[in-house]
Amino acid sequence: MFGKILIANRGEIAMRVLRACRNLGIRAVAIHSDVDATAPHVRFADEAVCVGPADPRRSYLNIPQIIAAAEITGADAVHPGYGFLSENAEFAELCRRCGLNFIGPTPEAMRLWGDKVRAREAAKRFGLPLLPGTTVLRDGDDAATQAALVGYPVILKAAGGGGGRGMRVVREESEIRRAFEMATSEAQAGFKNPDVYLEKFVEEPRHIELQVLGDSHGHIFTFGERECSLQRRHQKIIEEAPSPAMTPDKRAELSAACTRALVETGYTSLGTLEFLMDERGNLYFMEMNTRVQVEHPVTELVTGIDLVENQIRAAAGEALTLPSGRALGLRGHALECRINAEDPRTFVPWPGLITEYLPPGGGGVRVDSGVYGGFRVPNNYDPMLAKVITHGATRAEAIARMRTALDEFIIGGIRTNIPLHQALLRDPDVVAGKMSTRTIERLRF
Amino acid sequence: MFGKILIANRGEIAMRVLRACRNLGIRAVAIHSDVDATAPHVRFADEAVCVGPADPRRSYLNIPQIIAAAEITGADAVHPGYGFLSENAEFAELCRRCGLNFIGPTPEAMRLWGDKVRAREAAKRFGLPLLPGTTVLRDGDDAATQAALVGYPVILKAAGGGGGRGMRVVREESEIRRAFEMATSEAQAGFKNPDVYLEKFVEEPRHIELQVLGDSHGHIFTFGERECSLQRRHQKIIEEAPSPAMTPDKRAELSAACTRALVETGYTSLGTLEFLMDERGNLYFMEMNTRVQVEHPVTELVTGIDLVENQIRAAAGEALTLPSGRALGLRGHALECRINAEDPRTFVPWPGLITEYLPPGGGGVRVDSGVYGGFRVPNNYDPMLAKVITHGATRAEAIARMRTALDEFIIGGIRTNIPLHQALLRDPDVVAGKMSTRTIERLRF
Amino acid sequence: MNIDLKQLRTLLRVLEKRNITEFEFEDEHMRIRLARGAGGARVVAYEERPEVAPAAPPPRAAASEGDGGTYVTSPFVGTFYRSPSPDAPPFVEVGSQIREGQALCIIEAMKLMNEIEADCQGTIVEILVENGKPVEFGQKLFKVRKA
Amino acid sequence: MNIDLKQLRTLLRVLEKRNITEFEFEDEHMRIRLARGAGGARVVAYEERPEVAPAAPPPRAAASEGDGGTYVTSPFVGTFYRSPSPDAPPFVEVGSQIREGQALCIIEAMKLMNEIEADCQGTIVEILVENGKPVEFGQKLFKVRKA
Repeated sequence: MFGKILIANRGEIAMRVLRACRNLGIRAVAIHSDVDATAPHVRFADEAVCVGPADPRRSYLNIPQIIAAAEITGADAVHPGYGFLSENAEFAELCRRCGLNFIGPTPEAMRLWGDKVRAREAAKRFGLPLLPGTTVLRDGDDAATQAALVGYPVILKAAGGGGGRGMRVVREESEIRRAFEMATSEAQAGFKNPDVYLEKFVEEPRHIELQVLGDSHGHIFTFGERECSLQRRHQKIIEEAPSPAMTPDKRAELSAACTRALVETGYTSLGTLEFLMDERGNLYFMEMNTRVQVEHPVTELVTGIDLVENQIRAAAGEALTLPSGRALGLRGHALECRINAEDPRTFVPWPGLITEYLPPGGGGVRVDSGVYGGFRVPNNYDPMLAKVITHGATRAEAIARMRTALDEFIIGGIRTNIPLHQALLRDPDVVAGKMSTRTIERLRF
Repeated sequence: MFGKILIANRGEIAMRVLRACRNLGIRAVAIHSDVDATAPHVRFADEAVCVGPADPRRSYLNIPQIIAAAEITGADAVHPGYGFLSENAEFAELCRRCGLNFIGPTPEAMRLWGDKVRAREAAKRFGLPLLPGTTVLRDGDDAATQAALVGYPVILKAAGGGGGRGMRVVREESEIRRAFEMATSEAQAGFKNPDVYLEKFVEEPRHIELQVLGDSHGHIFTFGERECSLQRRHQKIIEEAPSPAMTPDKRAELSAACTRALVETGYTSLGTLEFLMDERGNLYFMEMNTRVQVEHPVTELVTGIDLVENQIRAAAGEALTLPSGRALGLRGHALECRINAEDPRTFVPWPGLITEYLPPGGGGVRVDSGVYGGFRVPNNYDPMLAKVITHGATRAEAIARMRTALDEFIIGGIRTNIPLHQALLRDPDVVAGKMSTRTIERLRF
Repeated sequence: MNIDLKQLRTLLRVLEKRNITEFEFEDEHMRIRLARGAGGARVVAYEERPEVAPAAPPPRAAASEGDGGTYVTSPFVGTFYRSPSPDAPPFVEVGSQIREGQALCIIEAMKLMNEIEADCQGTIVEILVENGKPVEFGQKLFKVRKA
Repeated sequence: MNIDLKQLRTLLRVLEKRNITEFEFEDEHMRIRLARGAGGARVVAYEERPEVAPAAPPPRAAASEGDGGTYVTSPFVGTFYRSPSPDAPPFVEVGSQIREGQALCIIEAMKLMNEIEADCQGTIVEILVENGKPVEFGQKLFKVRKA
């Protein structure tokens, strides 16, 4: 097992990894930018190193500084969290060259699954269901021909990107060439890669994802699905496990298919396969994230398995023995609300001084937070302050506990999206488990 | 189900009951003394009524004011929490006469189990194991005769009391008459009842207790045991479930015996049967508490059952369907640390202004708290500020998580017993699960 | 369950005059212990004896000073009534002259009507609670200008 | 990956003189956007272009002012060395006169030895880090009296 881990992140995920280190008896090094000198992960770590100024490109993304921080503190492994360098294969490679264990998959696996087109090809080869779609489009004419074959509506997507940039829905042939040009230039501007492909567009999809974990001994474990359909501007807001739209049989089938694909490609860490579910309940593979996910706690609560500790164990070369697939015995239902520093209606970020802070407590309530009262939320980073995760014997109980927890949560001095969550948990469709990725845009409160 | 519950308590247990009300969709009325006007339970309740000044005899124990508060707010039930009026049969009786549902057992059951001598007799009648002992002693000579039969060492106890007052250990015959006189006068002074009895004294006992719940339809459920051996001055400090000293067979046997006794006496609410375990693992019934216990969350975590919500359901006349005894399927291990405002070595209470407050978070950590940053802890009440409860797949994992949580817990401005907890969780005997009620007095840190 | 404030005040005055720093008293109804320091008298312990049927004297409302006036506050949680019965006229109106011991209102609690008496002489300046409304312990009922 | 502070300062002075309130600039290396209001200049966005192999000029230590002195701070995380090699004499001692561009120390990071140059002229007043000790970004290395 590692003796000391450098956590190359900030906020709640740095705290999350820190807790895993503590529980495993591993010392933890925090890195931080100068505006984060008083951040919680700095306060609680065994050691902390300032790696640069507020601009994340010069601190949390500053590879040489981060590797130097690992060197001067004698860390033998690096945990990248999510975001920042977590899906950067060059960073993983450089860690390896510098004798540091990167807690994640191999750089090769990161490259394979990080390229959407290659990932789709791999998924197809290993029998995962795919939306009707194409590889990289040559030009506008090619786009028009292929779209006609797939059938409108279609969606154009950047091969190198994610998060909504470079995406364009096209509903009829007259729009396709112009849309192709625009998607290409957005892809170039956003990801330095003009490649664009297209897929069948589903109007009211659900977002379903499967949590997996591999080790270096050829084991692949699956821990059931999460539903993350409640999104605003392609960012997840509320996640849950299990999905109200899944059945044990469908789950077993999906788990078996994903296990096959990952055994074949030799996956050795934590990962998430994202699927889109259409109105008839068909699942289509979208992409795979090769890192810990923001919403991993809902899976931890219904499985009782600590995903981050096991991710660290796998990276240290341990052979894991965990229940998987049908043997899991999912227990109850879990819900996660992401608490962001932003206006609940306009989503405008709202950094600033937190004047009062009191997280909710009690039974079935977990809070993963990256702030405290008296902390000034910098305007340089993601606006997520904390996650509230509730667990109950049933979905109704998890919802009731979440409502109670949100009502209790005191965050003074800045605006947060708690009112949005409260409105969502009163919405009849959400309460009935009938969500799609378009639910939030229609919500009025 | 009730429409509105008045919570006749303060601190973390008032918050606990409040959360249960929220989750069940019941409105909650807080009562408070004037120094508690800004206490958390007042902030979070739907309504709050000031019932008197700081002195608890004139506020939280002031029966006419509390019943009047229920009347003016239209509450249809009263939850007494623990302490204060929770074991006051007269209060339960008066609630009934005023048309208020008292959330607890019948006054008759409270009287039976509240009198230690009657409770011992009932336990004997229904086959619960008892320490060799006596009924009320007539005089010093009677005490000497009976002690000789039981065998020294023996312990003298007050029939009407608890909490260590009126208790006296006697190791040889020459001390017995004088000890009897002193125990009698302590009992008179402390509980207005001079009755004293004696029992065999166990030098290094463990404290084991069984959680039970009855409803008004004749059902009795048992939810496994808790071990509460880590005590300072007869007050529990750390509790856990299950006990490292129990086995599934012993648990099943104990559960069956207690179920029989409670079915016979017609018990209809939440209760705890406390046992002493001697060095050879024999269990002896000590007393029964007819209310929710401070340490109930450890049972909630390993059973997944919300005890307070079910206590409320039972009081509302619902027929409960819950797993019980062998059918429970206990999951993992849970630990609770009581965080008190007191010097960790001398146990001197340390009320005052909390200047900073940040409870721990993350997976497997539950915090039930009655304070917040900026709250002034009054010197009139129990020094318990909060409880940290951790859950893990194993006892070792629950301990690791508790250590991490305690290291994270920030309470500024006053002294707390967190250092005592940290020392206990490093103690080799505690880590090995070898505790007795005398472990803390021998601890040096 | 009401401490007799008047008696307590008298007691404090006596102790002050005699420069007594500690005082204990106990009878079948109560136990009281007082300590006086630089900051004046301080009640250290006050314990009422439980009584099965307290034959309490009619409660006197405690007067509290604040924002330039004297207030009569509620010694009970209950429902506030301005008159002894629905058809009867109110005990007092704004401008009424009051004397010590005079009934000012009724607080109903547990089906009992508790007459609240004035503990000083003066004039009613303002009535702060509407007839029939619930009141909590310590809530201001009347603003009074002391005579 | 280092913003040229000197260039930025010059830029800000120019904008101030001309009373420019907004400024955008983009080339193959960087993008910068500035807005100036009542409170002076504020960098709104600053985005460096990723480069595969940045041909960075030798780093200049940033000088920061504070408690009456000027400090040379570390632009890197790494290990601080006072001399170019174990047997060589230190670059500077307390009392040394320094000129702009002169090497003051080495910060070793990722097996690379980075010479840190002075960005002003003056005298070394104090050396704040021991030879061979780790330093973090922004840590004070030398106290300097500017000439």
